[in-house]
Amino acid sequence: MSEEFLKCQLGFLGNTEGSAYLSQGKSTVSVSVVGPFEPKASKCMYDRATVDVTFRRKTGSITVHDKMLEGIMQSTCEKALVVEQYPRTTIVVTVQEMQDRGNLLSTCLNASCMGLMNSGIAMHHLYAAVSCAVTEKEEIILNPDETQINSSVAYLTLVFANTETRCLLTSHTTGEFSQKTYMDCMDKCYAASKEVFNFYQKVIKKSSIFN
Amino acid sequence: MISVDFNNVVLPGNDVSHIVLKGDNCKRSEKTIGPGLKSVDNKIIVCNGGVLRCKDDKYFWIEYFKKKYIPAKDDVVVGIVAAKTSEMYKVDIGASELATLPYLAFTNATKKNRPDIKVGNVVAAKIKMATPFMESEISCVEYANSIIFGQLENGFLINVSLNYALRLRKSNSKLLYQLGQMVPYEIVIGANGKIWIHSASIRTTIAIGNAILNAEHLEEEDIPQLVKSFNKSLNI
Amino acid sequence: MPTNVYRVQGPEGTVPYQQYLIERNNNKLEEIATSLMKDVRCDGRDISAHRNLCIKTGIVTQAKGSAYLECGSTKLICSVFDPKEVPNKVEYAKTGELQCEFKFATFSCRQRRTYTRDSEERQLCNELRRALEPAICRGEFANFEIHINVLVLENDGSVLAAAITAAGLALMDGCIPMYDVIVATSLGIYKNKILVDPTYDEETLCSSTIDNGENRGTVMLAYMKNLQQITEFAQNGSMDVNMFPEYVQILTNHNCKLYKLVISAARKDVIEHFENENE
Amino acid sequence: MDLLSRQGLRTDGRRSGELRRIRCKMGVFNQPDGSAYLEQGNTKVVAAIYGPHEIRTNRAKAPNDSAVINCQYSMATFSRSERKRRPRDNKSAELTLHLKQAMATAIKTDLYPKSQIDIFVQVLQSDGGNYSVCVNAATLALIDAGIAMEEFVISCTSSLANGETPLVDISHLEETMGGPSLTVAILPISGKIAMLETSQRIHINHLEPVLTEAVRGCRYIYENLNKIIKKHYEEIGGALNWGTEEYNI
Amino acid sequence: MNSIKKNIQDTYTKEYLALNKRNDGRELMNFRDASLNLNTIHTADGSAVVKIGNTAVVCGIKAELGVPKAEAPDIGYLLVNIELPSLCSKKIRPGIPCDEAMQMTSFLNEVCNNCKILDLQQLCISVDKLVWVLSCDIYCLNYDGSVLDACLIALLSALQTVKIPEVKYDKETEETTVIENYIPLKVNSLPVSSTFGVFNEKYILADPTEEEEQLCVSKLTVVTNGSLIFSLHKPGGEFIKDSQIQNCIKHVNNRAKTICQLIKAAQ
Amino acid sequence: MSLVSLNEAEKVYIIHGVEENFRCDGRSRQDYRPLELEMDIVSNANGSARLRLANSDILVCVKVEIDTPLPEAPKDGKIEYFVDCSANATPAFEGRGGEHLAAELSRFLCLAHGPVFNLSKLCIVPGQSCWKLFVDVLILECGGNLFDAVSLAAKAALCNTSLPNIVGTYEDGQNIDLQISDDPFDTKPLEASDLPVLVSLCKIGNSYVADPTIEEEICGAGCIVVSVTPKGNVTAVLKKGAGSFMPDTLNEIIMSGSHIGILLNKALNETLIQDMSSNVCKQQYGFLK
Repeated sequence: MSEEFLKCQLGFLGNTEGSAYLSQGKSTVSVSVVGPFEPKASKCMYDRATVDVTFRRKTGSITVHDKMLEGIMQSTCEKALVVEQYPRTTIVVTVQEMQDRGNLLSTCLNASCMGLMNSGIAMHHLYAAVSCAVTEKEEIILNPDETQINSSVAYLTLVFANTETRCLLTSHTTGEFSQKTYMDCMDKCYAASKEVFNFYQKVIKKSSIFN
Repeated sequence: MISVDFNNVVLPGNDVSHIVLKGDNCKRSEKTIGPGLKSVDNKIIVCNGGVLRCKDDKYFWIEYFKKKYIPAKDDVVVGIVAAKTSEMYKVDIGASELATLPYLAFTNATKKNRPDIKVGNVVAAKIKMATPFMESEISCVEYANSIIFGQLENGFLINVSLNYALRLRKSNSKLLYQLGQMVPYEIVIGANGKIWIHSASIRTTIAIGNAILNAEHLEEEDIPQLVKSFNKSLNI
Repeated sequence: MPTNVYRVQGPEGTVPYQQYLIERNNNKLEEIATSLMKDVRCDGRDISAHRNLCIKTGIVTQAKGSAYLECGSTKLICSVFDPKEVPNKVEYAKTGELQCEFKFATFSCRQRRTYTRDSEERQLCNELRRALEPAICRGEFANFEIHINVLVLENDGSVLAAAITAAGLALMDGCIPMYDVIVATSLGIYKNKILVDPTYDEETLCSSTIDNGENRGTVMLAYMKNLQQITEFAQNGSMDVNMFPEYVQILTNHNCKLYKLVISAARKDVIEHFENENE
Repeated sequence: MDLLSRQGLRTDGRRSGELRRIRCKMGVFNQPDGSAYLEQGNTKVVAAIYGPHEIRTNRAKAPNDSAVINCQYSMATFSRSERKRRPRDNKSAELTLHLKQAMATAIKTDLYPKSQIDIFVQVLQSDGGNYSVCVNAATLALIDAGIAMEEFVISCTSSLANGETPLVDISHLEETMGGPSLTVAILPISGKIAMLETSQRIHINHLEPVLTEAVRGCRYIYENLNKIIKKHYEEIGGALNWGTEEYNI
Repeated sequence: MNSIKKNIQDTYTKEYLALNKRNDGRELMNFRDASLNLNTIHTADGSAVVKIGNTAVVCGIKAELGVPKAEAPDIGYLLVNIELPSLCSKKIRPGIPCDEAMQMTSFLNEVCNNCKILDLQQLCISVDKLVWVLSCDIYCLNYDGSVLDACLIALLSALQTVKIPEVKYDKETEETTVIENYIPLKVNSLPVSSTFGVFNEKYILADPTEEEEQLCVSKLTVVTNGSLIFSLHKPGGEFIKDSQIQNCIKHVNNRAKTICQLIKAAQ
Repeated sequence: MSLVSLNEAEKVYIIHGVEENFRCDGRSRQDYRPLELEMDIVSNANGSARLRLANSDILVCVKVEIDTPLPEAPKDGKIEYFVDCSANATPAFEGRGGEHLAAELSRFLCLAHGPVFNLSKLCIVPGQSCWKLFVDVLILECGGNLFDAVSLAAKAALCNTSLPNIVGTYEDGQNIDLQISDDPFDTKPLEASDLPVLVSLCKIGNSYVADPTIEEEICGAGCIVVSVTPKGNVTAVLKKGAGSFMPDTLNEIIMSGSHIGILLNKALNETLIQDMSSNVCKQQYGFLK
C-alpha cells in the first residue's frame, strides 16, 4: 500500500455536512454525508438515527449487483455510527462512482468512512477495506488491478475495524478458495488495513490545523 | 501509530482513558469529558477524529471539524423564524429540528402586547432547554450582562463552520477589532455558525461579511494585510 | 431518469421453443375436440364431473391465514394478512377495504409470463375482489384494509374459480369474520356441450371464435350456499340468452357439492387447531 | 418544395400574413365550471376549468395568500396522422409547465387565497401551433368560468420561409419543413409578453420581423375572440336565446 | 440496535442461549432438516419445491431460444431471479421487488457464475446465432429465515430435472427445427449455502428462523461443496473472531455433505 | 367517478322512485336518456364517431396500420382497444387517476368484441402481413353509464371504418411490400354490424334499472353489464360493484338486458343506415352545435 496509492480530499462539497473524494489506485469515488436532519414520519425511529446509504453508478442505471454493494455499505456504515446519540433523525450517505478500475467496493467503503469522519458525527470505530486477489499458484496480491482480478482464481474484499484485537467486520468474496487461503488473506489484509488507518490519521491531521 | 497525547490527532475508537485519568490518584468523577469523547464501561473512547485538548486537567474535549449544530444549553444562537403557530414561533437554528420560541419568552412580553415577528425574520436567542429526545426550546429573555436578544432588523446573515464561529467569539481575535476601526458595525455570532452583521450601508455590510468568510483559513499574522485590502476596496 | 433494472435481464425477443411445435399442438386440440363430441374428456372424467380437489390450510406460517389448493393440475396458493391501517388516507370509511393481488408465476402457463402485472391479471384481480367483497363482514374492520395475495403456481384451466375458493378458505383460516363460506366453479360450453371445470385446453377450445351460431364460451359463478346469493358472475363467449337459467342452475348445484368438501376441510383444520392447542 | 410560391401563396392557399380560420364555442360541457372549444384551421382543442375549489394536491406547499394553478395538457392518441403511443409524455409535461406560466401571468390569483384552479386542455386534432391554440382556448374557458383575469392571454406562432418573409400562424407542414418557428403569448392590451419560445436557432436580425409578425397575429386573434365573446354574452344574456347558431366569421 | 430489540435479545439469551438451546429446541449450531420434491409443475421445463423447517420455496425453469451476447457468442444464458412476493411475509409490500430480494438475486447469480454449476457451452445451439436462455425463477412461499439456502437447493435440483429438446438451426435459411427427443442438462458441481445469524460477540446461531433473524445483528453466509469455499459473505454488522469463522466453516462442511446426498438421492 | 356525494335521504328518495317505476328524471326503469350520434368527426382517421348520452361525451376514433400477424395465429389480423380518460371529465382523472377505469373498460370491450369479431377479415397475406386496428376511446365527459356509451360509440366508429384497398403485393424472398391505393375514396368498409352492444343494469332496492345516472350508480347495490349482439346472443357478462344477487334475479336481469340490447342494436343500425344514405351534403357540426 505505497504512499501515492491513496489520495483523498475532505470537505470539498459546500452544502453537505461531510464529504470525501477518495482515489485508490485508478478507481475514484466521491461520498457526501448529509448530517442528522428531520426524517419522513414513516422512517423515523424514536430512540436512534436511521442511516440511509445510496450507491449511484456513473451511468445512473441501478442494476441488481449495485443493490448488493449498497447493502454491504449500508450495514457497514450503520455499525460504525453511534446512532443512539441522534434520536429521531436521518443520516443520508450518498456514494457516487466516479471511475471504476477494479477494487470498487473497497474504495467505496474507505471513502464512506472518511466522509463520515469529516461530517463530525460520533462513531464507535473506523473501518478500512482491503481487497486481494488469489492466483492459481495460491499467491495473494493486495490491491490488484483489473488484469490481475480477471486472471485470478478468487477475489476477496475484507473490512477491519481499528480495534486492538483483529475482528472481521465485512467479507465479500468471489471465486473459489480453501479455508487456509482465506486465513492467509485475513492476515495480509489486516496488516494492510493498519496502513489505511495511518493514512486516515495523516488526512485528519492535515485538515485539522485550521480549527 | 502516532502516539496518542494531548494537542495531538486522535481517531475514533482510540482509547484515551490512560491519558485522561493519568493514574488513579484523582477521582474519576471530577473529570468532565466534553464533545468528541464517550465513556464506555469505565474506558474513555474517542468518537470523533480531531485534536485532543484539555484545560487545567479538568475539562477534556476533542476539537473536530463540524458543520451541523447540536443544540447545547446556554448557547447563544441566531435563527430564522420558519413558522408561526398559535402560541409559539418555530425557529430554524440549523439543528435537526426546528426550535420552539414561545410568544411569552421575550423581555417584558405580556399576553396583550405580543412581539410581532413575521415568518422569515432573524432572531437572536439563548437555548433554554436542549435534549436529544425533544426539539430544543429557546428564549429571548435578557438577563444581567447578556447581549440584546429578540428580532434583528435588516442586516446580513452568513453561515460559517462551528469551529470558526467559536474562534471568532473568543475575545482575543484581532480580525473583528481591526475591521471595527475601519467602519462602525454591529455583529452577533451565533454558536450555531450563523453570523448577523449590520452597518451603515449595505456595501460595507457585505464587504465585512466577505472579509470574515475569507479570513477563515488565514494565519493570524496576515490578517492586517486582509484588512488593508478591505479598506482599499471600500474607499473607491 | 436512471433506468432501474430490478431483475437480471436476458436478451430481448426470446422465443419459447413450443412455438416451433405448433402443428403438434393444433392436432392435439383437434383430438380433444373430436373426443369431446363423444362426451369423452382428455383426462377420462365425465363431462359433468369436477376435478378432484386437494386442500391444505395454514401453509404460510408468516401470514394470518393461508390455503393451498390443487384442482386437477391447477395449483395455487393464497395468503391473507390481518387488517392494517390504510397508508395516507384522509376521510373515514365505514366499511373496510380489500386489497387483492393476483399473480401468475412466470413458469405457471405454457407461454412464459412477465414479472409485472398485465391486463389479464388486473382483470382477474378485480373479479376476485368483487367476488369476496359481499362475503366478508367489512363493517367489522372499518377504515382498515385486508391484503389478500394469490400466486398461481400452475394454470390448467378455471383458475379464477380455484382462486376464489382458495381465498375463501384462507380467510376462514385467518379467522376473518365472514357472512358465509364462498365457493366458485366454472363451466366451459363447446358446441352446446356443457363441460364442468374445464381444463386449459378445453378453455382455449371454448373461446375460439368459430361463428356458426352454436353456444360456446366459459361461465364462472361464485356462490354463498346458506344465503343463496351469487357474489360474482362472469361469462365470456357467444351464447343464447335462454340457456342462462340452465347454466346458473348447474353451477349452483356444483357449488353446493363443492361446499360440503370445503366445509370438511375447514372443520378438519379447526379440530387440528384445538388438538395441538391442548397438547 | 418551397413553402412560399412565387405569387406569395402558401401550401394551404393563405398569404404570408393571413391567419387560419377561427371558429369557437363556449360552454361546451356542463359538468366543468367553464369550458370552451376552439378551432384554428385544422387544430381543434377543448379546454375545461374546474375551480376555484379547495386544494387537493400537495396541501403542504400551498401558499396561503394566493390560488394554486394546476394544469394538464394532453393530446388525443388519434390527434396526429400517425398514432401517438401515450396521450401524455415528457413533451406534454413541458407544455403543461409553459401553459401554467402563461396563464399565471393573467389570472388574479390573490383574489382566491387558499384555493386551486384546474385548467385541463385536450388536443383533439393537431395541425401545428398546438400550444398557441391551447392558450387561447384556456383563456376562453377561464372567461366562461367567470374567473377574474387582468386581460386575455393570446398566443400565436410565426416562422421564417426561405430566409426572409415571416409567416404567421404556421401549420404542421410549415412547422416541420420550414425554418425556425417562434411561439409568443402576450397580454394584448398592455403588450406584456407572457411567454416566448423559439424552436431552433434564429438570426438576431430575423428575430425582430418574426416577433412583430407574431404580435400582430395575436392582436388579430384578440379582436376576433373579443367579437365572439361579446356576441356569446349577448346571446347568453338575452332571455330569448334557445336555439344554437354557429359563430363563424 | 434500538432498546426494545435489546431487551428482547437479553431475555432470549438469558432463557435459551445460556443453556445452549434455542426456542424451538435446536442446538446452537444444528440446522433444520430440508425436504425436497421434484417435477411438481408440468408447465415448467424443470421445477422443484424445497422446505427447510417452515421456509418453503418453489423454483421453476423455462427454456427459451435467444440471440447470444456479442462478446460471448458461444455460451447460453442462466438467469436466476428470486421473487419475494407479498404473499410470503407481512413486511413485504406489493409492487417493485424489495432490496433484500435484489440482493439475494445478485448473490445467487454470483455463486452460479463463480463455481460454474452449469457448463454454459452445452446451451449453445449455433455460435453467434441461437442459444438457449434458461430463466430460473424462484418464488419464496413462506419466509421463515435462511431463504437463500433453500433457494440454492431448489435451483440445483430444478436444474437437474430440466430436459431440453434438440434444436437444429440452418444457417442459410435461418430455419429452426425442434426435434422431440429431450436430453437432460448436466450439472457440474453442487454448492451448498448455509446462513448463520450473528447474535452478539458471543453467540452465533446456525440456520436462524425469521424470529431469530430479526434479533440477530447480521448474517454470515458460507457457500461450499464440502472442500472448497465458493463464497464467504458477511455484509457488515457485528464483529466476528477467527475462531468463530473456523467453527462455522467446520459445521458448514458436514452440512454440505448431508445436502449433497439429499439432492443426489432425490434425482 | 365524479365528485357527486349523496346523503342518506337522497338515496332513499331515489330507491322509492325506482320502486314506483318513476325515476327522478321522469324515465321509467327501462328507458334510455336521449342519445346523439355523429359520424366521421376526425378527418385524419379511418373511422370515427362521437356519442352524447345526456351529459356523457365520448369520442372514438379507429386508425389502421399494417403489421405482421402473431406466429400462433397467422391468418388473423389484430385489434387493440385503448381508453383515455381525459381530465376534462373530472379532476379525479388527472395524471394517472383514470387509469384503473380505463384498463377495465378496454379489457371488457376486448372480451365483448372477441367472440363475434372475426379477425381473419383483417388478413392481407396470411403469415406475412395483416391490418392492425387501433380503437382509441376518449372520454370527454362522464355522466354515468359509461360502459353503454363507450360500446355504442365504438361500434359506430367500427361500422364507419373503411380499409384502403391493396392494389398489389410484391414478394421478394422474405420481405413483402404492399402497394396501397393512394386514392382516399378507393376503400372498402369494415363489416361490423354484428358487433355486440353493452347494456348495464343497476340493481336498486329489489328491482333493476337500465341506463343508470351517476347518482343511481352510487346508491345501487351492484351493476350487471350484459353484452348483446343484434341477434340476441350474449357475448360477455360482468358484475360491477359490491352487491350480490339471488339466482333468479340474476336470470331476470340478463333476460331483460338482452331484450333492451336488441332494441338498442336496432336503433343504432337505423341511425347508421340513415347516416350512410344521406352523406351527400352532410353539414359537420362537431362541437360547434
